Amino acid sequence: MTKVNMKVNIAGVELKNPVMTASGTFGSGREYGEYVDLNQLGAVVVKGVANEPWKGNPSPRIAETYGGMLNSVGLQNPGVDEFIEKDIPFLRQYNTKIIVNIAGRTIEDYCEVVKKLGDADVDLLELNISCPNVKAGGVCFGTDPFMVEEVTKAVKKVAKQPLIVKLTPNVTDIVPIAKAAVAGGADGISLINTLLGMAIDIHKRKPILANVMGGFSGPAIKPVALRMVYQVANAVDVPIIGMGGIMTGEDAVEFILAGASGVAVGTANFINPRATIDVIEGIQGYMEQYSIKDLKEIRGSL
Amino acid sequence: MTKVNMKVNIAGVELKNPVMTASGTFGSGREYGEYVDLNQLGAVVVKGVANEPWKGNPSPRIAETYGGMLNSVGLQNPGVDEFIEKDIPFLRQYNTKIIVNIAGRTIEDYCEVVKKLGDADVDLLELNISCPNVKAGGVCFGTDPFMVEEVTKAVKKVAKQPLIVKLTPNVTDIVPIAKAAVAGGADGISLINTLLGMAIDIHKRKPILANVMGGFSGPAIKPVALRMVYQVANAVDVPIIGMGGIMTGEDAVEFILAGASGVAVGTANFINPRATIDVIEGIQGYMEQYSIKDLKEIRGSL
Amino acid sequence: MKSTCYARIIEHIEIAPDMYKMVLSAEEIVKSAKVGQFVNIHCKYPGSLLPRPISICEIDPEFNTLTLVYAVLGKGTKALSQMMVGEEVEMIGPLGNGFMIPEDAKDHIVIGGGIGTPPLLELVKQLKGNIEVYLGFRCHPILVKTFEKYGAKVYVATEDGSVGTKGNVMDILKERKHKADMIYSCGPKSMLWAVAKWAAEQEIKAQVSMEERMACGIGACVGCTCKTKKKQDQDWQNKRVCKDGPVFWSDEVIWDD
Amino acid sequence: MKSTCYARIIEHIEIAPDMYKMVLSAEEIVKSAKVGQFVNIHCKYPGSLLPRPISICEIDPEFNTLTLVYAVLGKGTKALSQMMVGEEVEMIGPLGNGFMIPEDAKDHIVIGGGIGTPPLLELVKQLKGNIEVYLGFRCHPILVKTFEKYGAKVYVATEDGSVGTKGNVMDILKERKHKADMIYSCGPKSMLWAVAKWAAEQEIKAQVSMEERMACGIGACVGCTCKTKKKQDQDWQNKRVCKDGPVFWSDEVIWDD
Ligand SMILES: Cc1cc2nc3c(=O)[nH]c(=O)nc-3n(C[C@H](O)[C@H](O)[C@H](O)COP(=O)(O)OP(=O)(O)OC[C@H]3O[C@@H](n4cnc5c(N)ncnc54)[C@H](O)[C@@H]3O)c2cc1C
Ligand SMILES: Cc1cc2nc3c(=O)[nH]c(=O)nc-3n(C[C@H](O)[C@H](O)[C@H](O)COP(=O)(O)OP(=O)(O)OC[C@H]3O[C@@H](n4cnc5c(N)ncnc54)[C@H](O)[C@@H]3O)c2cc1C
Ligand SMILES: Cc1cc2nc3c(=O)[nH]c(=O)nc-3n(C[C@H](O)[C@H](O)[C@H](O)COP(=O)(O)O)c2cc1C
Ligand SMILES: Cc1cc2nc3c(=O)[nH]c(=O)nc-3n(C[C@H](O)[C@H](O)[C@H](O)COP(=O)(O)O)c2cc1C
Ligand code: FES
Ligand code: FES
Repeated sequence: MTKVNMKVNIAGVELKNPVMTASGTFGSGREYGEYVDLNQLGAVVVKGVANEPWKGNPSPRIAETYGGMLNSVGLQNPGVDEFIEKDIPFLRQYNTKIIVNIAGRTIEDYCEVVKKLGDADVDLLELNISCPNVKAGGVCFGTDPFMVEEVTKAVKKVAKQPLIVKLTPNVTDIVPIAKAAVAGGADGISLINTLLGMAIDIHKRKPILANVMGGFSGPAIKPVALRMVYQVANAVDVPIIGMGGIMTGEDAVEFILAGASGVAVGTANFINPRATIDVIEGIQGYMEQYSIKDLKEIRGSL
Repeated sequence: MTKVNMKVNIAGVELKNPVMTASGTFGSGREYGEYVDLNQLGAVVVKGVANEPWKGNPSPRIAETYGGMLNSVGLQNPGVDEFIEKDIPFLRQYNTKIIVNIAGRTIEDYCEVVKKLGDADVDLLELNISCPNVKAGGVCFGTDPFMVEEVTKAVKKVAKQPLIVKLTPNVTDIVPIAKAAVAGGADGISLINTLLGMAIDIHKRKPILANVMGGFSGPAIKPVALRMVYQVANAVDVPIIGMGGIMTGEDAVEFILAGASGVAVGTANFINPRATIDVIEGIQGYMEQYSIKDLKEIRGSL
Repeated sequence: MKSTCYARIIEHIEIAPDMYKMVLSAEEIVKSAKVGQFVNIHCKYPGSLLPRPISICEIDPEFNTLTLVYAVLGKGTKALSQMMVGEEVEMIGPLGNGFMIPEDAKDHIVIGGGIGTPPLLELVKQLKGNIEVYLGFRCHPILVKTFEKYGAKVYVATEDGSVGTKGNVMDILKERKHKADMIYSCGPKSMLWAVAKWAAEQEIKAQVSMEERMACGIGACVGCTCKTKKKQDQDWQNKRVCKDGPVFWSDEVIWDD
Repeated sequence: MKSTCYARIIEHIEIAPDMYKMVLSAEEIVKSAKVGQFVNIHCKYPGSLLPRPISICEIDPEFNTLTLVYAVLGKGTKALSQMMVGEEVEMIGPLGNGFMIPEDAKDHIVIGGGIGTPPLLELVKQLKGNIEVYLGFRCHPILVKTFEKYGAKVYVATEDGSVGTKGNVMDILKERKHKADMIYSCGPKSMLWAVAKWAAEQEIKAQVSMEERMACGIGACVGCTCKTKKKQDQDWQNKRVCKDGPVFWSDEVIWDD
């Protein structure tokens, strides 16, 4: 068997392999830790944390669609203080990197969380800009290049860890958005967050989600994710974390070929609790099959 | 059995039922006519016709994805003259409405096709504005409200039949786009056209489509389609034709509940040549089950 | 380390219209299953993705079998109902907290509504002392004989009056004015709320098994929440039905929502 | 009116590594099937949607059976290979134009490459006169004996030289300098191109069966095009492999693209 090197470098942080968890689908690792050895993961990306605890949206929050799912969790989280106190010590027991996903409703919110994380033992920050900007009438931060650059710049100024900006796919053209994040100082880009979707219960004649619309994820969305990763990889020079519908090692390799340095597994965890490990082993198998010694050889090589 | 009335009125044209074919997935009905009785369809929406014959994109043009597919046909068509000569007489043998989908690269292109159709025996026009505007650097007409209003206005001025404008879902916010079409004079809106997607062959390390990216359709995209139909139905007053991933009568009912007057079946035809008929029968069964006498009772009733 | 279980179907029958009993050979799950827990089970149909939560109806440690009883509601349970004896079902479990059986409780009231009935069967098997079971159904009662076999007194109500008292489970329950040490209940939310109110009046502690649409089933996605009171103050919090539940104290749940 | 056919599998065996023969009971299709046509067959795996085109290898009107021979390449053919005798396969067909057999042709050259070989079997069964079959494979030849059984002289080349001549099918073909009335061929595009060039040199009319990724399979989506010359002028057009083909005249196809 060929010895393959799965190490990747994301914004100066070395991961033992490119596979991480997609924010919000893996909690802070505690629950899935019963099904997978967290030591094997490239990184754990924790669920979005905000400055204060958020209660999230009413139930039902989940709907299944053809090859995908909708969620309207609404970023329920216990707040950054509890996160620092309980989740970081838990995760630090493992030999994996910690990436903290950050939620906010204003630029100040985001900065507050990032400041509190300044002294915390975390490796990377992932800024979730798919949140509505309450000061701009609830328009999503991530849909406007000016807002993207502004929030990135503000957060970057106070960030002690390298900053990844996570993009929403609900835009006409992803390229100017990605460029704006880089212009604002992003050390990396992750994409895609969920598409905006809806499902209807025809018997009750009501939307399935209490919140009417929700975030659409899972294998169904992979073609959109892959297209955007490809477009962004050809437009910016920072490392990219690709996600959206990754279920297998083959799916992950598609993202790497499209230009991603890292990949994240989200919805697949719900279907197969060992999905992350299966993806790692799948990538390794592919590398062995084609005698690829380092993922650099194939990254963005279409 | 309750007697149900499936008739719907789209921009002044009465269809015997709300089910039509999605443009480009049914040719001009000739091929599927061997599998389904075209007399049963609410309308046949023919594949996009342009002013001149278009050769389309290189092969491969088709890729399968999880619950969906990509196509990069590139609007190959024999041009409006051949269409008028061969396809209209063929379709007029059947008791169904004819909706002509119109492709163009410039506003003049679109107008030219519409003028040629002025004396032709067709019931409705469907303007496909997901085409790149070559005079605006190849930006898709349908992604900018100003261009949408401009092209709709110009075409409406020369159109002799009622005009439906078909929207692309690859936009940040569908509502201003739909409003622009209505402001330009659209008598109806149809949506969604395909999402932009990509798939990669990891063994050949090349995009599957020769054209790299392509139009993403099929059941996978239904949550996005349904969300957009719901958003547009709540924002404009013209009738809506909903499509995107409709496979069954239940799917179609979701679109009607979201606010659609008509529904179109696309990719499903490729999977089940009788999909249109199954959808008609499924809607009828639902109406009977819940004693719905007219679809008006439930349209947009969430 | 926990893992996905592939359980072979050894029995599968329709016990009432659109109501099925499935017996599975599932040693791994049987070993650790507790009463009131559930499994998250993959039902395969075109486009299917998420597993479906189904309560454990009976646990047989002697034969390492697990019994599930489920109603056909939508695509998932429809697909499940079409599986054959000998086929394998993919699932994870046991999941959730299960019912709490106090050591010293001797007088139990068990209340089930419709497809909320099955998880109460294993419960009754494990309870000691006096057990009264109140069951409500639309028209076709299920499992009544089995409850009796396990030593419970069973009272049945059906909405159409075809079996037992005509009415709902609260009608037969209220008639009895029975004081007890603990109430255990499972069924539609409206029924559980009525049980909660009645239990409060009677000053009996009550456990309610809640339902919610789920994704992960293990507490990671926060998709399946139930509004609950916070002990310390007037505030409330969203608890996870799959991990913090499905069984909650009736006075902990915020019902009017 | 045409319709989807549910054909029962009556035989299913691996005839070479990752190469399967499937015999189906499919009366409807057998009734109208012509040599060189194909069926569009649903292979079911998670997320699957589009059917896969597979050529008809043999038609048996006596027993109403259809034989397909296919290679496992990806998810679809993998799933197909796991189907069991007795199960039903969903498909539409027969589709496409098929090979044209001229009434007066008496001397035939049949050229197959790899998994392009199967459709040529039914062809050879139906040809009359002198038939020479040239087959090229990477390593494991298939169907050779059956071709011989139907009265053809068979010449085999393998790339690794394990059977027959070491090399490709063009190597054995060129050696023979054989003049004939018609060439029929099916295989990888590169091979068909070489056949086209050789046929032009030899001034023999050649038919080539092309492949392309398909969606509808019946000519409606224009997804499966092949660049062809227009007779009247220097211009070209995209023809549909599923409807206008899969069999084209070798001098009609634009190869260098
Ligand atoms: C902890 C728990 C234990 C359960 N135990 C049992 C059991 O023992 N037997 C049994 O028959 N059912 C049980 N259920 C309900 C069961 O999970 C749903 O009936 C099932 O998921 C429906 O799936 P479907 O694909 O058939 O229906 P879908 O097509 O998904 O939906 C059909 C209908 O079921 C409802 N539904 C969908 N998912 C859920 C859900 N997770 N909870 C409640 N309603 C839902 C929808 O609102 C819809 O009206 C339990 C649910 C939970 C949360
Ligand atoms: C008219 C026609 C007749 C055919 N007859 C046979 C036959 O008799 N036996 C046989 O084994 N195969 C035949 N094929 C090829 C067969 O359709 C493909 O091998 C099959 O679709 C691959 O499906 P998959 O899901 O296993 O692979 P995928 O996962 O879809 O792809 C695996 C590989 O196969 C290639 N591929 C996918 N679809 C096609 C396609 N439609 N045509 C060519 N290559 C494709 C891809 O490029 C990829 O490299 C025929 C194809 C056509 C167009
Ligand atoms: C239940 C759920 C919760 C999520 N929560 C977050 C979140 O807190 N922050 C975030 O940036 N993305 C969140 N996401 C988006 C995922 O991280 C990911 O971008 C998306 O689901 C696409 O990947 P997938 O298809 O593999 O799930 C969430 C997704 C799901 C399904
Ligand atoms: C092969 C193919 C060709 C298409 N061609 C056209 C077209 O010519 N004009 C157009 O407006 N839409 C075209 N579409 C888009 C469909 O009409 C429809 O909007 C889209 O596929 C979503 O519906 P579906 O998921 O049911 O297929 C095409 C779609 C496919 C799959
Ligand atoms: S289903 Fe994921 S937390 Fe309960
Ligand atoms: S596959 Fe649709 S035209 Fe050939």
